[in-house]
Amino acid sequence: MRYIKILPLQTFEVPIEAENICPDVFADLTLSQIGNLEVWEGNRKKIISDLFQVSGDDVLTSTKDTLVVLDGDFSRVKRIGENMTAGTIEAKGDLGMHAGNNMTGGSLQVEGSAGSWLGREMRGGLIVVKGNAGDYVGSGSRGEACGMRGGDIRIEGSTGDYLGEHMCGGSIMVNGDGGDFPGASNRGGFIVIGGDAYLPGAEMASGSIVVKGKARVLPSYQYQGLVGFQGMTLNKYLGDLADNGKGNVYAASIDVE
Amino acid sequence: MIIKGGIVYDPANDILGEEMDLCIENGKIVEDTKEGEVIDARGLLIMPGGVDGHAHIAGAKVNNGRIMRPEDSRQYVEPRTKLLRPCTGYTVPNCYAIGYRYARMGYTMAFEAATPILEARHTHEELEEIPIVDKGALTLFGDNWEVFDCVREGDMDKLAAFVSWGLRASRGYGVKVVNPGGGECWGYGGNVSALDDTVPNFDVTPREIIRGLTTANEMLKLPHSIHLHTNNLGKPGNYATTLETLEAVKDIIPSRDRQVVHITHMQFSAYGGTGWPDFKSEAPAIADYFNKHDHATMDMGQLIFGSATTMTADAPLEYNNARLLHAAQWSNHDVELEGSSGVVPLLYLRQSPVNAVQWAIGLELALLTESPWKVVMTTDHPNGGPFVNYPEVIALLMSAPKRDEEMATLHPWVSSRAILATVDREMDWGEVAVMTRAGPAKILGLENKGHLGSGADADVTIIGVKPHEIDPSKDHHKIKEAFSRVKYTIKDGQVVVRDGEVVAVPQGRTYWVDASVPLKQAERLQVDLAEKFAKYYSIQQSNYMVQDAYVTNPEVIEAEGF
Amino acid sequence: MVKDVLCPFCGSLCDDIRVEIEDGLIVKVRGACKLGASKIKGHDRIKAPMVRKNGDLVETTYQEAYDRAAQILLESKRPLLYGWCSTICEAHKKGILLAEEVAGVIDSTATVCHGPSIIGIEEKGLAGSTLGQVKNRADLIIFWGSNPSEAHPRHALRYSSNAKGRFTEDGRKGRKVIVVDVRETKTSKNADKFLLIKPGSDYEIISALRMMVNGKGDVVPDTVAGVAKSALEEVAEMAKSAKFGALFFGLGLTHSRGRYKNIDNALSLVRDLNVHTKFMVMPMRGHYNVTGFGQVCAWETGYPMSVDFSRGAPYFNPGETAACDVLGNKEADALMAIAADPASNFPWKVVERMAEIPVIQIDPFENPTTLLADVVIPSAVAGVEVEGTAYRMDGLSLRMKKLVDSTSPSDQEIVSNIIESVRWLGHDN
Amino acid sequence: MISGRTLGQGATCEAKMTPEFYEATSFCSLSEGDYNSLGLSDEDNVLVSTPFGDVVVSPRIDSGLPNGVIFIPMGPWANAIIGPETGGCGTPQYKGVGSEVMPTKLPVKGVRELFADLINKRGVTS
Repeated sequence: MRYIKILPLQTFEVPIEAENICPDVFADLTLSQIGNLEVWEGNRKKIISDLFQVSGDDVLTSTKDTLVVLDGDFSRVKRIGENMTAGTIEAKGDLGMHAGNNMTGGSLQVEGSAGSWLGREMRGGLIVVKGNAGDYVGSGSRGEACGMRGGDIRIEGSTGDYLGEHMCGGSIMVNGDGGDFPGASNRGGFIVIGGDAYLPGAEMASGSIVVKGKARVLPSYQYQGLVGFQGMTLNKYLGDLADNGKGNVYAASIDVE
Repeated sequence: MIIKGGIVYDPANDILGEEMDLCIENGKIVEDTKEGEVIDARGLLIMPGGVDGHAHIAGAKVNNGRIMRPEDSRQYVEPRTKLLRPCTGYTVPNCYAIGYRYARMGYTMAFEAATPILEARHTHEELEEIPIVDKGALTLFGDNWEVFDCVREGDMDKLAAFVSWGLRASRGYGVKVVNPGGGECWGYGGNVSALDDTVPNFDVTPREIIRGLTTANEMLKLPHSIHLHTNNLGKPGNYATTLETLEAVKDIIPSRDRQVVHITHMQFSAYGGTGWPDFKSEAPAIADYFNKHDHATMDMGQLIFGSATTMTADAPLEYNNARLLHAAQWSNHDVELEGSSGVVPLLYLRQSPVNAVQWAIGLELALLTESPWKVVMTTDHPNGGPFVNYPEVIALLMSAPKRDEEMATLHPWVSSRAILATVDREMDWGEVAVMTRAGPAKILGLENKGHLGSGADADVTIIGVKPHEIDPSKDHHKIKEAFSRVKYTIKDGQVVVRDGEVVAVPQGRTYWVDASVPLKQAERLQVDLAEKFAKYYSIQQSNYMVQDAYVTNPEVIEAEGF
Repeated sequence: MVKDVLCPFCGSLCDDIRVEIEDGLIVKVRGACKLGASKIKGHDRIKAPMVRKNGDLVETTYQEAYDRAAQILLESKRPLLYGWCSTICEAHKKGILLAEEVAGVIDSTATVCHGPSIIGIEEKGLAGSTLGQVKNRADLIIFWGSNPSEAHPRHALRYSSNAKGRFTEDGRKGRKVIVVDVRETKTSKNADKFLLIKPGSDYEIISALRMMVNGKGDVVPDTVAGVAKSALEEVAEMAKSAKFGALFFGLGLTHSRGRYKNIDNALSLVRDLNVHTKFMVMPMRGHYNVTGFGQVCAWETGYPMSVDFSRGAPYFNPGETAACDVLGNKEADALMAIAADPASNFPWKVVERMAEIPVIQIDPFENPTTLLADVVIPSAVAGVEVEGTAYRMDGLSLRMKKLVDSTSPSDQEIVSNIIESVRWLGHDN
Repeated sequence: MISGRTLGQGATCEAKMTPEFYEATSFCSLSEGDYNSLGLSDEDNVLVSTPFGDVVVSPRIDSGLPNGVIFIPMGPWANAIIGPETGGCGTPQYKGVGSEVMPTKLPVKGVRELFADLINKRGVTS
């Protein structure tokens, strides 16, 4: 496994776009070549070494044997691991928006929290976040028919709103709360929320959403009875019938005000 | 400027592949010149600048398409350069992309196909922002209350006066008629389904509207004929309506040396069958009619596989599209007193049986109609597909092997429900030049476009193929490539594209038609209009007309028939 | 007296105002509502350009103000060019060019107003019409989370509940009006049916109505967010049985929990209703030309708002690139506010960012944004002192008139001059 | 708490430094029931608190409001207690913000006072 460490040289104010921080891009390059890759600081085109210190092994290897360690605060660095197909990224702290977007393989591990649009349009691979994540985890870009189509996202904390919007496949597990409208307009996929959620599965065509805490359920969902899930008893609902949906929402308790 | 040694195809002047020099002075083609740049075009294919007679490139529904489709705007993105503004979009490109992409394909003029008078100001705001090419807009008349009233009363004088006024109010170039009567019915969610259906509350029929507007069009001697989107468009079996429509105007004498009716995007109106299960091509029947009659022309409306954004003033059609295809998005926009429109994004699939047949129909229409002067090449951008695919269509028309290659990837209906596989005609350069240049210019009545005779606008395309050395049938991919990014586009004598790149960004002209009418008729009309504004419109009449500020570079064509 | 004047206040864009002018001054405004008359008559103006020196705003020349503005924008790595609702499309075009030249983010007030409506349209499309179609045909009007009596005072009479047209000769008598809101308003007092709902429950109410319209009302529970099922059934039945229905929605939907999802669902409701009858839907746009910015931005860039040019090509992502995002996330390092007053209209934490970064203000009037600005450039009042294009809430474009002269330059002149300065200084560097 | 447009706010929104704008936007409407149960009188103001801030405004009765819902006209006083979060869609939630209302004798700040801290900050940084 080739080890490459990226360390910010400063605290960023203007956000950085760094889609080149990705095992696929790094695998074929020496450390100094990596340092010469393009990144953007707001509207200024820069190179990685302007903003980051690059260190580690200087031997080329395959993508899948590439480990990129992000040491420090990357909370304002966007698009890390974009289009990633293999290999590993380990972030010791937070990550900015759009991490792991269009990812098809490999592993993205985040010790801190991740920004919005984590795993946007993801098709494969694994994302694990120890902290929280922002809005639109595993969703699509505006107007896109499908968000996440495959792969796994695991969030140990809570997420913002619109978790898994337009999701067509794959799975998302959230230990904490799932925010407003998780699984909206879903056409497949599997979402498990450990905590609470507000109006899961709005306009869902198909797919399953499990809420282990309390959920507010739409009036366009039809109650199907109690079912067992991982040792819990859950209320099962079918919907979203307003859109002829055939998805299921499962919730441990129902928020009826 | 002198363009030396090119192989010139100028079918309007009966020049078909002659090696000759072209001279340009002050933006016009001239017999001889000693001035300016010399372009070495030895052996290269030369044609007049392309003329797109029908595309949806500006106005309310085009912009609605952009607003609805951020995912489309993420396609084909080109960042800003020192010379060029940034470009976005495939089916609904931004204004700059429209101008640059036409120019790169050697096109120098394009017509926006459907503008309600009430919203023409918006159309012109966008046309002004489209760089390089000359432009014009066709004005919608087929669902207008004043038209209905004149037609019902049989008052052709007043109708002609209204058409003239409507063209002036909208700074429009010609009379567009879309599913006549259907837009009004759609005001309450209905439609018309036959030429003799009555439009509720107005007591007129589609047949009467079409005949009335055709008559008025010829009274005014407008450069273009009426430009008709037929009733029942998009429905299986509609070819019968199309043929009936063609028959309905056969007896009206054109006032100029051109057709009396142009049926647009015929592909959508040449359907057989009684429903989708027995859907089939009736292009042979349509082409046969065109081969036997000379009063009509058409454009293809060729389907292109992939993403499209359908947009039309035929709002009930769009509603049906959305319902039938369970489209995620449907937009509708009714225009008070003047009709309606709709927008639905679609995906045309090679393995869809209906789409495969639709694709074949467009090509059959072109290949089975003997005279290329009767068929303009279009994709009804972005309904059949985006205009950037014209080079693909050219290659399909010129190469039977390419068509065979394509058909092999399509749903088998392409062979069982259409006869394209049995058609071996391959268009030559002259025929392509007619279908993309000389033909549309003649059909639209553009005297200085579509040809390279002395006095013509110096709009010239130099294409990077050598017609004497290439076999288009075999090397169709080279044809497509060469037409996608031409060697040179010259607009009004200025090089705007060189080696496929835009190198200059002049502002094109906007063509509109000012048709004279006797004062008495104009005054009679004003009485009607004053009432309609006082009672029905939501704006004042004085705020209605498109002001000069929106047409900063006009080319006014005068028509003095009436 | 100038007739048929367009009113530069709200999205209704009334075009029948009469203005009396004497000696180059507006002396009387006839036919406008309180809001429009107040706007056309005018208010105290910023008298001269100002720049901040040693903490205080001091008067300066226009050229110095342009140069200072250009310098701020050029030095910025992520400038935000925000506002645009109270000016004409001619200024929008220049603004987009400036945003390209300085590789900034351009956004309009739509993002604190009907931005969620636009995102909803991106999900579903919009079944709309011009307002005259409603006037001539609609026999049912629904105002949802919208209070036109206060925000669009002449809407009812000119276009909607009280308008008379070809098939609606009886005006208000021939129509039913439904109001859905979280409180009683002047608008709801005039309704045939008032549906009082709890704040934030719009989405659920709409879903229940959709179920009823789609023939699945039996699944809906007896109460939905505290509203009796029978009351919803009544509304659903009224909507289905209309010949032409019109749903006008306001900030009650876009500003509440659910935001664009509320709109998405409302658009779906209207689509469902079109199976049974004819129905249209329209956002009640606030400022007179916030619609126009969306139109211009869409044809120039492909997107209607929140466009980021930092990498040369347009990028659009409200939630990341909207004004409140780039300020609230402390991404923006300079702000140009034009024809809008963000200091008054943004949440406090967002306004705090304005105090940390250079701010350029272009506006006719002093307001809280002025208090925080480093460069203040007074402008002429578009639609009163400058002619140009505006788009009504239904997307209809109209030409605003110039009524009187101004001593201040127009917004488009100011932005053009800043572009010139940007090119000059940028070239210099 | 919901914020929104009013005629008075609209008519004065281009004259924000005037007393008229202050009059039109620095108040909070409550239902009669809420007004009485808080024991408010003409001399009182109310302190409205949300997770995002506090603001003092003058109370008014609006018989159209249900109990438990308060209304503040669109403007700087309302925005002082609105959160910056845009929920991923660019638009803050200006309506339906959970809030607490308490009677207070504190005065309602004027526009300049409301922005005083920020103006001072601006003065220092420039």
